[in-house]
Amino acid sequence: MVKNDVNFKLGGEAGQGVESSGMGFARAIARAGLHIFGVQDYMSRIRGGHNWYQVRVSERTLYAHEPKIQLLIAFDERTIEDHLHEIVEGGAIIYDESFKGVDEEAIKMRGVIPMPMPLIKIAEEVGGNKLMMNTAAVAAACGILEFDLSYPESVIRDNFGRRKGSEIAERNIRVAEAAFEEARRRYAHLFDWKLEPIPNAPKRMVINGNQALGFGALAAGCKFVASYPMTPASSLFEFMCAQSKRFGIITRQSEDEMSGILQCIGAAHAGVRAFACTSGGGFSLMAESLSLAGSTETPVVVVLAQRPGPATGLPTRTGQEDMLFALHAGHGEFPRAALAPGTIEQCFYEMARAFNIAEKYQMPVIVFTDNFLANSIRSIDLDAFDFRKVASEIDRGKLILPHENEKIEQALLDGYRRYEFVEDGISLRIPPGHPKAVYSVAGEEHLPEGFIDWEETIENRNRMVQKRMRKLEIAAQNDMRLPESYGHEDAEVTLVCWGSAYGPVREAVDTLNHNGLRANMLHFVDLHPLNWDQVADVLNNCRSWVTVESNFTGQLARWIRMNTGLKAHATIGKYDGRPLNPTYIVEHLQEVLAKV
Amino acid sequence: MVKNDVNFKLGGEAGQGVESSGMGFARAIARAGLHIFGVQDYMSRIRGGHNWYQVRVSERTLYAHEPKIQLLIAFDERTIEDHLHEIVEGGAIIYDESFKGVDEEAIKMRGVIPMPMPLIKIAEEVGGNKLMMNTAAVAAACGILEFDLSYPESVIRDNFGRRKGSEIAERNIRVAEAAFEEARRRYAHLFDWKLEPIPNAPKRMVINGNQALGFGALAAGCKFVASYPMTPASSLFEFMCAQSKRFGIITRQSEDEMSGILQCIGAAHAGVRAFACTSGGGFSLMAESLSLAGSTETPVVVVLAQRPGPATGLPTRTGQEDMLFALHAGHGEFPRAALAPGTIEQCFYEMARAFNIAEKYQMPVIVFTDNFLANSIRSIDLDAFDFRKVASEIDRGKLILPHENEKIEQALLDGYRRYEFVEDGISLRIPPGHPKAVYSVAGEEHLPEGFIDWEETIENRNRMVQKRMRKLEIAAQNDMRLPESYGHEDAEVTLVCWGSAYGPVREAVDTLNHNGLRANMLHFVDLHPLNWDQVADVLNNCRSWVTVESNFTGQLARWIRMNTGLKAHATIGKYDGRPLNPTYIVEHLQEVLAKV
Amino acid sequence: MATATVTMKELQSPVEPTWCPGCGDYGILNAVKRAMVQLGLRPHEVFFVSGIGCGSKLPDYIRANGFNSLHGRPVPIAQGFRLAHHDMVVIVVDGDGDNYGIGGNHWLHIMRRNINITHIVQNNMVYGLTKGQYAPTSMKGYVSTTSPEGTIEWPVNPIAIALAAGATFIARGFSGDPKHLADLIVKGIQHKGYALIDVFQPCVIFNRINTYDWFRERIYKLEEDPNYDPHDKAMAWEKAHEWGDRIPIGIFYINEELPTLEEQIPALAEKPLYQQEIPPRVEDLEALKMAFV
Amino acid sequence: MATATVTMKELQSPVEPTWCPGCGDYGILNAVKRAMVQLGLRPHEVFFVSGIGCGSKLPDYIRANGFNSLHGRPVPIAQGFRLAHHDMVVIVVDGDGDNYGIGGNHWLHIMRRNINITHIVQNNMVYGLTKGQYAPTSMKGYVSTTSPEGTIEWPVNPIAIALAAGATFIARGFSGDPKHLADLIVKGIQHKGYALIDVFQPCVIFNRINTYDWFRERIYKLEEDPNYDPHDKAMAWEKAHEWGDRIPIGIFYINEELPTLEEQIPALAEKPLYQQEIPPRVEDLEALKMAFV
Ligand SMILES: Cc1ncc(C[n+]2csc(CCOP(=O)(O)OP(=O)(O)O)c2C)c(N)n1
Ligand SMILES: Cc1ncc(C[n+]2csc(CCOP(=O)(O)OP(=O)(O)O)c2C)c(N)n1
Ligand code: SF4
Ligand code: SF4
Ligand SMILES: [Mg+2]
Ligand SMILES: [Mg+2]
Repeated sequence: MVKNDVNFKLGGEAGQGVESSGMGFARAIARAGLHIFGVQDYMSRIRGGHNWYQVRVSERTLYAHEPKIQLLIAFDERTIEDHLHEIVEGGAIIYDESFKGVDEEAIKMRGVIPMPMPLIKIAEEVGGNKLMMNTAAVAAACGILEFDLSYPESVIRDNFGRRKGSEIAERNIRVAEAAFEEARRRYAHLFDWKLEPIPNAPKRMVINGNQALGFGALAAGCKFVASYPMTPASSLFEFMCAQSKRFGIITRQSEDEMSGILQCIGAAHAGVRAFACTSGGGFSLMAESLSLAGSTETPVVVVLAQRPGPATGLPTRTGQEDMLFALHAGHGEFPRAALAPGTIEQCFYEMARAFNIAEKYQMPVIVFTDNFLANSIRSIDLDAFDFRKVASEIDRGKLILPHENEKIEQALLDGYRRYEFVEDGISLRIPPGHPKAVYSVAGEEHLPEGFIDWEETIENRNRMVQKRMRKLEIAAQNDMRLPESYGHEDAEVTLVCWGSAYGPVREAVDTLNHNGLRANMLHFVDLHPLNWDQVADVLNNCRSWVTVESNFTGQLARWIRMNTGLKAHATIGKYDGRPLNPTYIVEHLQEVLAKV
Repeated sequence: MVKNDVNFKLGGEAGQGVESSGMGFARAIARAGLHIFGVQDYMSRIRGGHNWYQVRVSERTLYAHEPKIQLLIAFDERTIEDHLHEIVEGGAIIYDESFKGVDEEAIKMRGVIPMPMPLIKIAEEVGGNKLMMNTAAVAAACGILEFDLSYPESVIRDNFGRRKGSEIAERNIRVAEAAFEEARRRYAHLFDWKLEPIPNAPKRMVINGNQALGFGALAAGCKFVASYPMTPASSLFEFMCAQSKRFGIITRQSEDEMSGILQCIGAAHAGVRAFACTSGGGFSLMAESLSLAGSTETPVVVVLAQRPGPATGLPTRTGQEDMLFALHAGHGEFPRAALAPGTIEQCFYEMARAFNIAEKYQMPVIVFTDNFLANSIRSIDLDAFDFRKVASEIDRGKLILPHENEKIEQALLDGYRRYEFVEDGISLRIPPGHPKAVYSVAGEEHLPEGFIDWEETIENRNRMVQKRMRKLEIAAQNDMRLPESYGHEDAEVTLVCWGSAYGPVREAVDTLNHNGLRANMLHFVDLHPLNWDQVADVLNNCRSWVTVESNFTGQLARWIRMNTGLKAHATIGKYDGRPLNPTYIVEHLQEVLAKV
Repeated sequence: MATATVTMKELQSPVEPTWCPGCGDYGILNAVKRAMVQLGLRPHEVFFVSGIGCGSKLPDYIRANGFNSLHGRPVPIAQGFRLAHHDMVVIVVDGDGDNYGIGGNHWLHIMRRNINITHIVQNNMVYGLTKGQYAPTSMKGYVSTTSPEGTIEWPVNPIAIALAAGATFIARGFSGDPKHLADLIVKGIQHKGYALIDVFQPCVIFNRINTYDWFRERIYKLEEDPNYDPHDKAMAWEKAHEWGDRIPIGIFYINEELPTLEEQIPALAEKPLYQQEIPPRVEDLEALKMAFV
Repeated sequence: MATATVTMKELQSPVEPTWCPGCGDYGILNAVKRAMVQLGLRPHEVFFVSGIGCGSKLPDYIRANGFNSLHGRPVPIAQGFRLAHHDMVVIVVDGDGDNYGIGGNHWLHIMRRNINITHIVQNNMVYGLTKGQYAPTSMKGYVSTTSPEGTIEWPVNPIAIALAAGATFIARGFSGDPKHLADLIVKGIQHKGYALIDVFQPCVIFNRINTYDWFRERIYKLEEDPNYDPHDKAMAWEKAHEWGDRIPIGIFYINEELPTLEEQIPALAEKPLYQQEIPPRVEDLEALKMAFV
């Protein structure tokens, strides 16, 4: 018997509740004190097609999913066809016994146990509604896993209790109980994997990357969000919309992405922390405005939730294809920072930090995420999001708000110049509104006063460019962080990655070390600006380093080379829209190492 | 006496005709068989302020302007103040004798000869119009240069004869004659520099970079242009508009830059050669559509006429700040090519070549220019634009137009698949319209047939990405050109540059060699894709190489490093909006070499 | 325009629609096909350009030329294509998000150009493909994931804006009545100039307000009113604002008197641009060169 | 709104306008200042947002807060700013190219939001700063460098579109009559909601057709017609189309009955957003966390 270590997948058509069932199940398991990692896969359609949701369970913290599963829960026949090959020997498939095309022999030939169940029948007879089939399926899974049904039941109550009245909740629970009993009776003895609650485990959230970004923004005091819906950024925007009333935040659905970032620039100019979120296509439309934020030194945060391109590409899938674009986006030269959190925890802290960097250096900050990180869920200890810490670290830089009269009186001896030339390039920022700080700013090259430099002098231009760009040096020195290591201290091979690759690479490193190859990971959260000499030192100390990223051209490898001249010993890419996973990385590492 | 080697500058307010006078004068000198190089400098305003126009004259081909001048023609007093320090000893200033604030003593102290003239008086009395003062000024310059007035007269006749009737032309000519005589009488004997026609010199055009790009587009069979005005691209668009009737070209002023490139994508999809032109801000807005062109493999050409940013920056000035942005612009990964012509001749040929590359590889092509190259004029031999050559080189790649029935019948055995997987990644292209080639294309990841891949399979995705990206390899192998050298074969120092830096760097190389430092230039026209191993070989063979570009961050240096790992020994940048010039380069080279 | 005999079957695409069962987009697809049959338009004679959204997948679901472009950007592509190939029937199909939201500026400007394009907007008053955010046409107070307290913006009135912007053919259809809709599309294609056909298209998944029933209870046909004259702009303006218990569909406005954009471009007089020889004659280029001497 | 005593002199910027002598933008600047004086608005109480163009340099030429932004993009910046600081008077000043050309979509959508912003469009019917290309408002047939044979597009009708898009205050002024224009601006600022003031602004350099004289010969004031009721949308629609020998200026339309966007946002009830404390209370965040357990 294998306890508390299982990987299962739910599959079905869009609209069958694959995702909600999977997430509910995952949450139930987390409530039992176990760790989960959940990942979704869905098509760009609202009904039909094929979606799946995969949940991995363990007693330790999980960072990634794995291709091999022990249990498949099939809401339709196609799910069996598509995923049978992923099931390990001794694994099982739960499906409705009315499915006609299921080839039980073929399943058995692979050493997998078919577990037909009267799911629809139970749903209809006990629940009075065929749609409760997915509740039945999840409960049946609990049955064979011998997992205490009270956890799923509590989730059902929370989900339905609030929304549709407890009557539906109770009917679902009756369905669950019936299916649970039936499945346990029929199949539990055949199935090797079991789930058992951890007594006195701490409470944990089950949360995805976008929600964590949202928490970070809330905790950092963001008060304004304007965005245009775009997968996989929409759910972050929707999170903020859902919290807007409670937290007194203005959320505006804009007419397009330009308007989204421009409204944020307006709000930020007024002294409010603001962000816009979008995916690559919408980010393309923001390039011009990003340049404006750079020129006017407006602290605005943009979350770039990547998905595979070009153009509309694979809109519901994942990729890390926009790094080099975003790092150079916008015409002309101006400072910006770019952060790429890799875990849920980092999403929370880095999002908050993005506002600090933006305001300290008065420049736009890009926060990268992608569909994988945005939508994958993990169980996280409650204290992993430390709101007090974030609050205590809020740093608005050289900002005085217009109603802070005393501060202004103290600061202004001489009249106010928005873009005063100062050593570190960062001028005092007083948003409009105070009689002593009346000024006009311009996206044209401007004077320290903010006016367009109508004389267009060489000297002013040179100093303004230098002033703006100097902020990058200061930020690199004072605020930006080097990539972090994980794994063996004396590694033979270092896997270098950024953003969402963290989880799969971290687990790959564990596997490699476990298999006897001394490996570690070097993970970039901060991409720009950086102290590249120090990065080069780190890389030069690696015996051999291989980049791992979800793209074709090896963008991190290129970025590192541009800044250090160093070339990765090999690169591993994945550009099929599916997330990286540890097994893929380990396999491809063997391949590329064989070639080096 | 110095014959046929002079550098002069006209200066005055916007609206005083500084540019038109300067260009007219330059053209007159070119008609006398001399070579000219003319460069403008103007502010972002329509009247007032201070503009200047500088013309350099020589018997040999010129590639740049120089900061030192021999003759200043001042349309206002400010011109004298601003530019006195640029005049060499023995040089002169022509200005109206009514100017009150001119400090003749100060001028003389610098060894410069003040040459007040009754320009306004002559304009009023002889021409009947004060505005003819600029004609008088140019003619006065001819007087002291002892330059045959018949050349300027012929230009005046051509300019006014067509537009405003010959009466005005004749009055201008009378003004010119009077001023000429007076200036010659008063000052010719004091002034050392003279201009003398070259007998039997070939006829030459006087043309700027944007006009040359326009000629290239015309010669290559471009039939559709859609753009939104933006300095310094507008004059290219306006050139095409002016030729639209004569050459049967459709030119559309679009509602914004997105519409510009998208209309071109539509036209290109129909099988027509099309381009859009813009500057950095407008290019930013095109990023998303560029990605669409990449995805749908639509051959569209975009001219990116750079100016200093960020945001509106210095909109009437020059810079090379958008290279890395443009090379990465657009979300997702897709193939594109980028060319950066450096001379008027290259503008012509590379623009034509851009269409060939776009159609051969069915991908977007970016042609870089900038305000300096766009607006600088040179005298060019007529046969330097070889239309027959361009015509013979037109290569539309694997294109069959829908009315080419026979070709289609021959090509299509099997039904048509727009994105057929083929070895070189380049599929047969039949624009819509033929009954045998009915298909739909998509910016979503698509099947070879063109349909959205509704199954979103891994295999199709991987093959499509590979197909698209393979085109870059093939292009790099077959069509893209390595940077070209100029100068000493066994150089101690190599100046590495791109685009418009060609002229100033070339002349700097001449100067350096003349001064005894063995130098040469390596000039990139093709920036992407390239055979970087070969580029690395070239650079590795350089003793020491220094990049020279009009930006702050050293974009070419960064691009080279990203692709080869090689680091420039030093970088020379200029980011004040003013064009590079040979003297600046030579001076800064000494500085940086001292540091290396 | 061609007058071949075309059958519904010939217009069948090998691709199965991915729309939800019951989606209003099926009715639009059906109407578009009917219109092609009625007009005898063969697959290769028509070019569909769409944006991104549920309905924008339509070009894949009909046998004809198509271009699934970007969200909000089909209009300029269609314009460029049409000018390059003006004997093709060009039809834009896009969503209310595409055209009244992100792509509003292209729409505003194409209308005053009177280019001969037929424009079918799938107006489900919601963002379908991105899972239910409110659209520019969503009614005030509409609750969605991005308007949890209900929208506080007044909806776009496509008919009124089209009138103000100079569209020369303005109609509204209902995907629940594909026959009537097909008729509007036929007239739109026949119209010389820009034709807007805004289509009420129930989204059965996300829009629980503006359902088939909601529309059926309210809509009536303008052509049933004998006094209604679609040539009368003032009347059209009035009808454009009718919203509530009664909502008109049909042709709001026609103006047949204005020339199209294409007709005003001399380069197109002889033959379509794509058929014209390139490059130009060397003599013409040489002559131009002389202007620079 | 404040009612301090403000003088023209206090509004004097240290920056000299770079406009051409005689440019209509001077009249607009003058009118804006007069309006501020009339309303007793002090420099720090007003925020001007402009685009890019000749007229868009105005914020530099008046002592007040300003933001010269991007061509066509002042509107969303103004919206974001206004929502963050809604006790500031926010005025957008931009060109016809900015607002009716490239920025048309922002305009279309801000109108239906009825945000309390005053929007002055410098309508010189040409692109000034880029040296004379035709504008969206250029009259049909207008010859320019990009329309050497004359434009073949019908001009945008800002008044009609504003009406159709839901603007609640729509006026047109003439920069040659700064007193009248100032009055319109005063009313626009006083109006609770979005106020469009389209201003005929002669460009003495590039627009040789629509000159001061051209306008003077044609314009008349709506307020001089005792029968004209700016609350009547149908009348406004009719007047919006009057163009030719007689062209109306003045207030076309007012609707005082609709709430503003700001009024509908609960977060703004107490004090402006920028004054609100950050971060939120830890207890609230902790409570939200529990929803994820
Ligand atoms: C630039 C850009 N922004 C956002 C998106 C995401 N997106 C795809 S479809 C869509 C809206 C769909 O609504 P609509 O146009 O009304 O079409 P429907 O799905 O309702 O038919 C959005 C916002 C995108 N693809 N591109
Ligand atoms: C994105 C972008 N496109 C184009 C331009 C170039 N541009 C600057 S001002 C302008 C038009 C000016 O016309 P208008 O808005 O009418 O203002 P005016 O100068 O007439 O006052 C243009 C096209 C730009 N700055 N940014
Ligand atoms: S989500 Fe709505 S619009 Fe989209 S396919 Fe389903 S029913 Fe149709
Ligand atoms: S060009 Fe026209 S709009 Fe611009 S400043 Fe001069 S007169 Fe005014
Ligand atoms: Mg919709
Ligand atoms: Mg204008």
